[in-house]
Amino acid sequence: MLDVIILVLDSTLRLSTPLLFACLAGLFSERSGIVDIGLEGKMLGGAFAAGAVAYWTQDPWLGLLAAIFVSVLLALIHGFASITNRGNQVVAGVAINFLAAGLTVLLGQAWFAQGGRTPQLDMDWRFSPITLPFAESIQNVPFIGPIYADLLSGHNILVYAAFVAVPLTWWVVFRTRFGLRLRAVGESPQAVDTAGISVAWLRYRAVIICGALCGFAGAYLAIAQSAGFIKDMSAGKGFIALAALIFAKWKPVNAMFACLLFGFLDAVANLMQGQSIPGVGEVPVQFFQALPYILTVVLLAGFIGRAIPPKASGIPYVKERT
Amino acid sequence: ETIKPAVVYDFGGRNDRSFNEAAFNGAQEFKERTGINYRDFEIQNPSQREQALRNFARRGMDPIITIGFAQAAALEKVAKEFPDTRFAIVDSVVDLPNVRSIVFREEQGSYLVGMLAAMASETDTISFVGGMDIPLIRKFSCGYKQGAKAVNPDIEIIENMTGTTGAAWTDPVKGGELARSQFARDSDVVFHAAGATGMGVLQAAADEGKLGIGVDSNQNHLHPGQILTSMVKAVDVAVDATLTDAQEGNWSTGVQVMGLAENGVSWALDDNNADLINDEMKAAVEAAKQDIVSGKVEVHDFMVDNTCPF
Amino acid sequence: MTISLDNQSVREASTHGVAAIELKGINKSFGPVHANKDIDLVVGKGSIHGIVGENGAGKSTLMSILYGFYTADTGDIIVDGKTVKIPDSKTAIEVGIGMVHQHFMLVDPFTVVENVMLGAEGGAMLSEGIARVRKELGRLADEYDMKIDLDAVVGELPVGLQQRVEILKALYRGADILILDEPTGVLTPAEADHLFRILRVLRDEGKTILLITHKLREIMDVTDQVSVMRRGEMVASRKTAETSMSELAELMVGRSVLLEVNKQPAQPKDALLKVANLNVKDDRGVMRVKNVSLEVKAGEILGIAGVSGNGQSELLKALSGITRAETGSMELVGNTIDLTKNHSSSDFRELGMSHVPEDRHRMGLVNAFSEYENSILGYHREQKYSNGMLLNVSGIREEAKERMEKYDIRPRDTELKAAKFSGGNQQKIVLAREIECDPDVLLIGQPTRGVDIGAIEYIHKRIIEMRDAGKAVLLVSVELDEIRSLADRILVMFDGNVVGERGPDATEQELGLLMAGVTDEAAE
Amino acid sequence: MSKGQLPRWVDFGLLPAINLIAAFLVSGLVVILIGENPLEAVKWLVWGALGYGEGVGFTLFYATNFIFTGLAVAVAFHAGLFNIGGEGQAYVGGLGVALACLAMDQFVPWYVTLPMAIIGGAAFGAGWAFIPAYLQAKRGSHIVITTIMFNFIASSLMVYLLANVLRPTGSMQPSTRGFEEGGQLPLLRHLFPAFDLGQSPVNLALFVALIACVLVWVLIWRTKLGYEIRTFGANPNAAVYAGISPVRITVVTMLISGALAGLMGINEVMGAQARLLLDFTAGYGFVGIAVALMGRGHPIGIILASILFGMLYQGGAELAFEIPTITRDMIVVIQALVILFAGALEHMFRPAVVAFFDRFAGAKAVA
Ligand SMILES: Nc1ncnc2c1ncn2[C@@H]1O[C@H](COP(=O)(O)OP(=O)(O)OP(=O)(O)O)[C@@H](O)[C@H]1O
Ligand SMILES: Nc1ncnc2c1ncn2[C@@H]1O[C@H](COP(=O)(O)OP(=O)(O)OP(=O)(O)O)[C@@H](O)[C@H]1O
Ligand SMILES: [Mg+2]
Ligand SMILES: [Mg+2]
Repeated sequence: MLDVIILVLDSTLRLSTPLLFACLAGLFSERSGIVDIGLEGKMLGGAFAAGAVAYWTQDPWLGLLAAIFVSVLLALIHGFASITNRGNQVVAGVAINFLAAGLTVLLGQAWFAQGGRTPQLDMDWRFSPITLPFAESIQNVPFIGPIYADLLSGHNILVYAAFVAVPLTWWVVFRTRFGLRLRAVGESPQAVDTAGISVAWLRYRAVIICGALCGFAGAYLAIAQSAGFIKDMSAGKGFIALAALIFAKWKPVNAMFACLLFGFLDAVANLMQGQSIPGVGEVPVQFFQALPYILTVVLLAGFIGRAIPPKASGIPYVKERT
Repeated sequence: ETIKPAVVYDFGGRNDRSFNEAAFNGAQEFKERTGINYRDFEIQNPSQREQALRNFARRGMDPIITIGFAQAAALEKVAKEFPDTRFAIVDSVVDLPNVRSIVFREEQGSYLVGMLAAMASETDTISFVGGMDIPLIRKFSCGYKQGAKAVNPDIEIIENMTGTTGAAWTDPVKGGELARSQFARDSDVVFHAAGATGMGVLQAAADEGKLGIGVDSNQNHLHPGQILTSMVKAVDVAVDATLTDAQEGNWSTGVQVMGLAENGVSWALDDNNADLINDEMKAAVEAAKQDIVSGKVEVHDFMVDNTCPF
Repeated sequence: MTISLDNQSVREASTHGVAAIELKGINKSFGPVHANKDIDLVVGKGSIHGIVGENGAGKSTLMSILYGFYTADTGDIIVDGKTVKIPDSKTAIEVGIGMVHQHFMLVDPFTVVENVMLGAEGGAMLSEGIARVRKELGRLADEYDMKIDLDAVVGELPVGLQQRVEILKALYRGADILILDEPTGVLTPAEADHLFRILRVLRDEGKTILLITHKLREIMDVTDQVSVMRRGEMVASRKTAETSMSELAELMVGRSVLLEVNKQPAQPKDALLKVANLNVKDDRGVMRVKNVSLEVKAGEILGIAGVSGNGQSELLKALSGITRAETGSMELVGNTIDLTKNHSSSDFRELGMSHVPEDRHRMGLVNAFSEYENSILGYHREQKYSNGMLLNVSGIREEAKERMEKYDIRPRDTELKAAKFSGGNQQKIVLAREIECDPDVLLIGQPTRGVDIGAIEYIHKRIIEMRDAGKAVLLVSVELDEIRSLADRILVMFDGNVVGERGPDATEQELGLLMAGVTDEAAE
Repeated sequence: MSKGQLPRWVDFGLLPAINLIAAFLVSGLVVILIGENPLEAVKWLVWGALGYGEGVGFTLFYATNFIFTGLAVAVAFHAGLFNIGGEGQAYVGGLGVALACLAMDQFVPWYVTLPMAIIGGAAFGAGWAFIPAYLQAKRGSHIVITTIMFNFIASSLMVYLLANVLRPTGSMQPSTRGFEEGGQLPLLRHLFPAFDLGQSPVNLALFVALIACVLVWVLIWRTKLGYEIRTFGANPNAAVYAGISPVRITVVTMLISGALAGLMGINEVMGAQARLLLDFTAGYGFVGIAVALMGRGHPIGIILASILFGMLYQGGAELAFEIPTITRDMIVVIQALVILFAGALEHMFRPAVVAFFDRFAGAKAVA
């Protein structure tokens, strides 16, 4: 039984990681008042850059940097549209998603001629699993051993980074000057403005952080979890991350639990698929595939209550209305 | 004779790591060999199927090959409008005098790799990752199971499908995750029929020191020594042959069934996996192949009755 | 009389003391609206300088320019003798200007400390600044008698305290020049008095204060100098000691204004509204109205006085069907209604009740809608506005146009968005709608909050007319003057209870004590 | 005309045109990058979309889809609800249309089937929107999440039904059987042979869509319900003050929104494909978000935005067809740039244009 649990939880960690990066990314953006349905596109753009650069340089770290760079670039487009030009943030997000979907394949095809894929990466051009200290020696200790060695140990560095990013985000948002201003600007940009702080620059910084974190998510997909970029490989994770963010009521620690929950539901669904349930018998696989989404809706209806977004989110900041 | 061939791919597109890509390779091969250029088109939504076929037909392209079962309805319409144009469809049957229908016996090839998987497995547990739960994929999985059970009736076979949206074919992360969850449940050989999602399946197998089985084209080279074999579905050969037939005046219509006998499906053996296949395995598979070709062994086709008894 | 810039007094102000602020030729347009036209203004150092003017005269705009929130199209700002450019609020803060905006610039979910430190954190880590803020706030609170719970969430504080936070924010930043835009609009007389005491202390310490208000009495009480704006222009500047309320009123409006309400004694008839045993909780589950029973007769105005936040808002919401009560029933024009059930406010409207809500922006109007669409809000289901399922748009426009004439709503444009009307005119739109439906019972909350004196005069007249037409009027207001001049009977609410009833001749002191919770029994 | 104001023709004509030109200029750069002639590309794009009858037909055909999904998003938006679930609602709506067609096509002519198909599509689409709407209204579950979830759930449901229940035995394809005559909408090329619409699938559903536009306009701006919807969307407090029930408005609006999305099935399922296909929605539901926002929630705007996107889809296909190096991904990039420049960056050129007009107007006044 323990090994089944560990198996599911292990899978949960891996599945939650990209969601968590993207979710925290969204947190920075939306806390600053910029609604972001472009997480998907930024992630995808980052994944492509990671795949391409990791292949060229044979170095995952440079791949990660490239992912961050590209993702931040997309974030800046989003920012330029919604901060500087006061455009519709949702439309900008939709545009980013389309742009990333199209450009990654277009450039991928032009550079590698593999149908938008990047060439397959060798083991050591990727982020590979890390064995935590003593994992082997305590492997056989009952209970603790498997949990440490099989569940906690043996992930790649980005998985750990994602979970380190949670307290870090919490600290930045709730314990630093930047965080205070970030929270303020999402609630009341006028208050920030009249306090002598530039609303635009603050929001740009939030959007840039959002891009950087999406870069991590993308790099994880392409050069940690997989061995290269594949067209559309973000496969809707940006939207799930967005859902997780709302679920988490825009709070970092909640975000972690929300992402873990989504990852867990997914992992369980993977495990349950094709197994017959006692008393019910064989259940169509589609049911299990839909299960995480159904459970999300049930949880949302039952336990979460109203999620109230930062008050100014989605509204471009204008002082003088004409 | 110079011909003006055209190819219409389905949703997955020219480079889907699956049958569309195989078709592309076939056309490419033909082009390199004969120097005859071809045109192609990747559809983006259902309405473009008809449109693309018609556009090619109008421009006098001939023959026109369409890839994928989903094109059948569109082809049926357009082929009637252009009775003098030669058409071919891969993976479905369109019963018209100017259409060649090419269907593959995926279950036969899958049967063979299923046998190999069962023989290679040390845990007596093997697995399958499909893209979407549609009849075509069931066809693969059913043959695979039958083959495995033929070797070891008690073998455990885990079966997973990736998703229900188009992303099911392009989600290597999910594919890898499904494979890992299968490995954790003791599977040590995994066969995928999931397009680009399968990249993640094979990667996971390589990462975890298990064996993967490729599909459609020979994927053994992707992780040398870690891919047991590939169930090759010779769409490329079929496309090349169809074009060649048209060029050389050997065009024929009707249904072309591409099974083991016709080398339409096969299992791949090359330098990359030579060490994984011992003589005993090789002998067993070759024997089974003969039995299937001769009709001594009947491989169940899921499509016949929509069930898989295994 | 001539209404032009009174150069004499300007020169006087600048020669008598040093000028803390000098504005020269300020112009500002918002699209087609020329909000400030060639404004000149001199504010003496260490003085309290009042600015008055009608709604939309451009007062807030001018102050926002001084504070760097808007930038002027042309013109110079001279602070302490030096010409400065104030492109943003940061610069304004740096040159020592602080501002309490008409609509507070606070972050609702933040605590008092967080709000005060925003923009003046004193280091990249919050922990560094927090202690300093607490200490400094403690000192300021003591010095100016401005106690406040530093860890309270600002959005949950009553407006009076929210304003205190705004003032503390400015003082914490070391403002020498403090701008207050309609600070007393939301305060009770006692709170306002307290504020003025603080302002005097600040002045005596040498700080300069700019005060915008619609209440001329406050101008007379507290300012040293007063400037008058009208339609974007600065029309006069006077020493307070040398002017009078009526002169100021005339300067503002451009005609003479009646500052007293003229009315005959009431002729009350049968009760049209009876409320028994009402208890109401707010959204957070706190009991805000406790055992209130009251009745309003036809032909009388019942005034509810009280410091804001003592249950008046919840009372109005429960009576108008917006929220459900815990206990209580109501008899409305002979119909008994159980207020503990869910009701729709339109049900009550059908029975003859209409309601001018306290907060026109949040409730009474849809800012994004045009004037004519706002003119049927709540009445849109009525027969006369519809053709079957459809709205009778031309009929509605027609009627809206008539009402604009009748109520002198400016500009006369039924297509203009509600947001584009000035506060007084917005209030008239709501009043016109709620009066013209010819109700039997009229609930009115804060009818003249933030409204200029010209409009107040008009609004008061209409309310009296309603009474004289035999309607029952329930008036809730935090303005004691208003209550005393309009109401025929006055109930005072404190902490959800009705703590006393008085006639219209009750003195301000008497009512003030009741409003502070000193009840008749306690006083004995 | 006063300072800072623009004449209507500039606001609604010149500015959008400048935005589009900017989008195409940037697209042109991408075209140059991949070594093709951008003018050539524009030529094929425009010709493909508008240059000949069949192209126009296809453009209108796609526009029909976008009108339905755009209206769906817009109606919800007027009530302040962000319905991201158009894709799922359209998918399930297609099921409703298909069931009506399957049940009736062998027995009655199309015009008898059509009303039932409309009811079926609308009812199923509305049904799929109902649970998110109800949960939002009663439990405060965020409608953005629930509608996203329902998109995924819809695709699971539809794969199951198409692969296991509705698929005729022996067919490889996860789809229903093809409909008979009685389940097929007449194509416009048959109805109006005078117009050369080539072989395009544009069909009677176009008129259903246009009627829907008129009805939506009447609903939103001329009915009491529409007044309540807009009030609730613009100021929920004022809505309660006016006696408008938030629960009722939320549910009713989402039902209408879902029904409109569901009607997309009339065009795709009953009109073009004459069968229910896997993934027939092909992302039209998501594009509907951009269409609705770019059309500013107004039916006229939505029609124009739909035609623009229809042109991009059809012209793009033609472009990809004619210039093989320009793949469908290039088309996606062009779409992205159009959404970016014409949608998100719509205000970018405004200040410059305003300045130009101010100076121009000023100069004239002096002269
Ligand atoms: N942000 C803005 N955008 C556009 N126009 C504005 C804006 N703020 C003010 N205006 C215009 O400028 C004029 C002056 O407004 P302002 O707020 O200065 O008036 P005010 O004197 O403060 O009025 P009140 O007494 O109602 O507060 C108004 O008539 C209004 O039309
Ligand atoms: N968005 C806007 N566009 C145009 N004019 C505006 C806008 N917002 C406010 N105004 C104008 O600014 C002036 C002042 O408005 P302000 O926001 O100070 O509220 P107000 O009218 O004083 O009402 P109150 O103080 O009761 O809230 C008004 O004349 C109003 O017409
Ligand atoms: Mg003001
Ligand atoms: Mg005001």
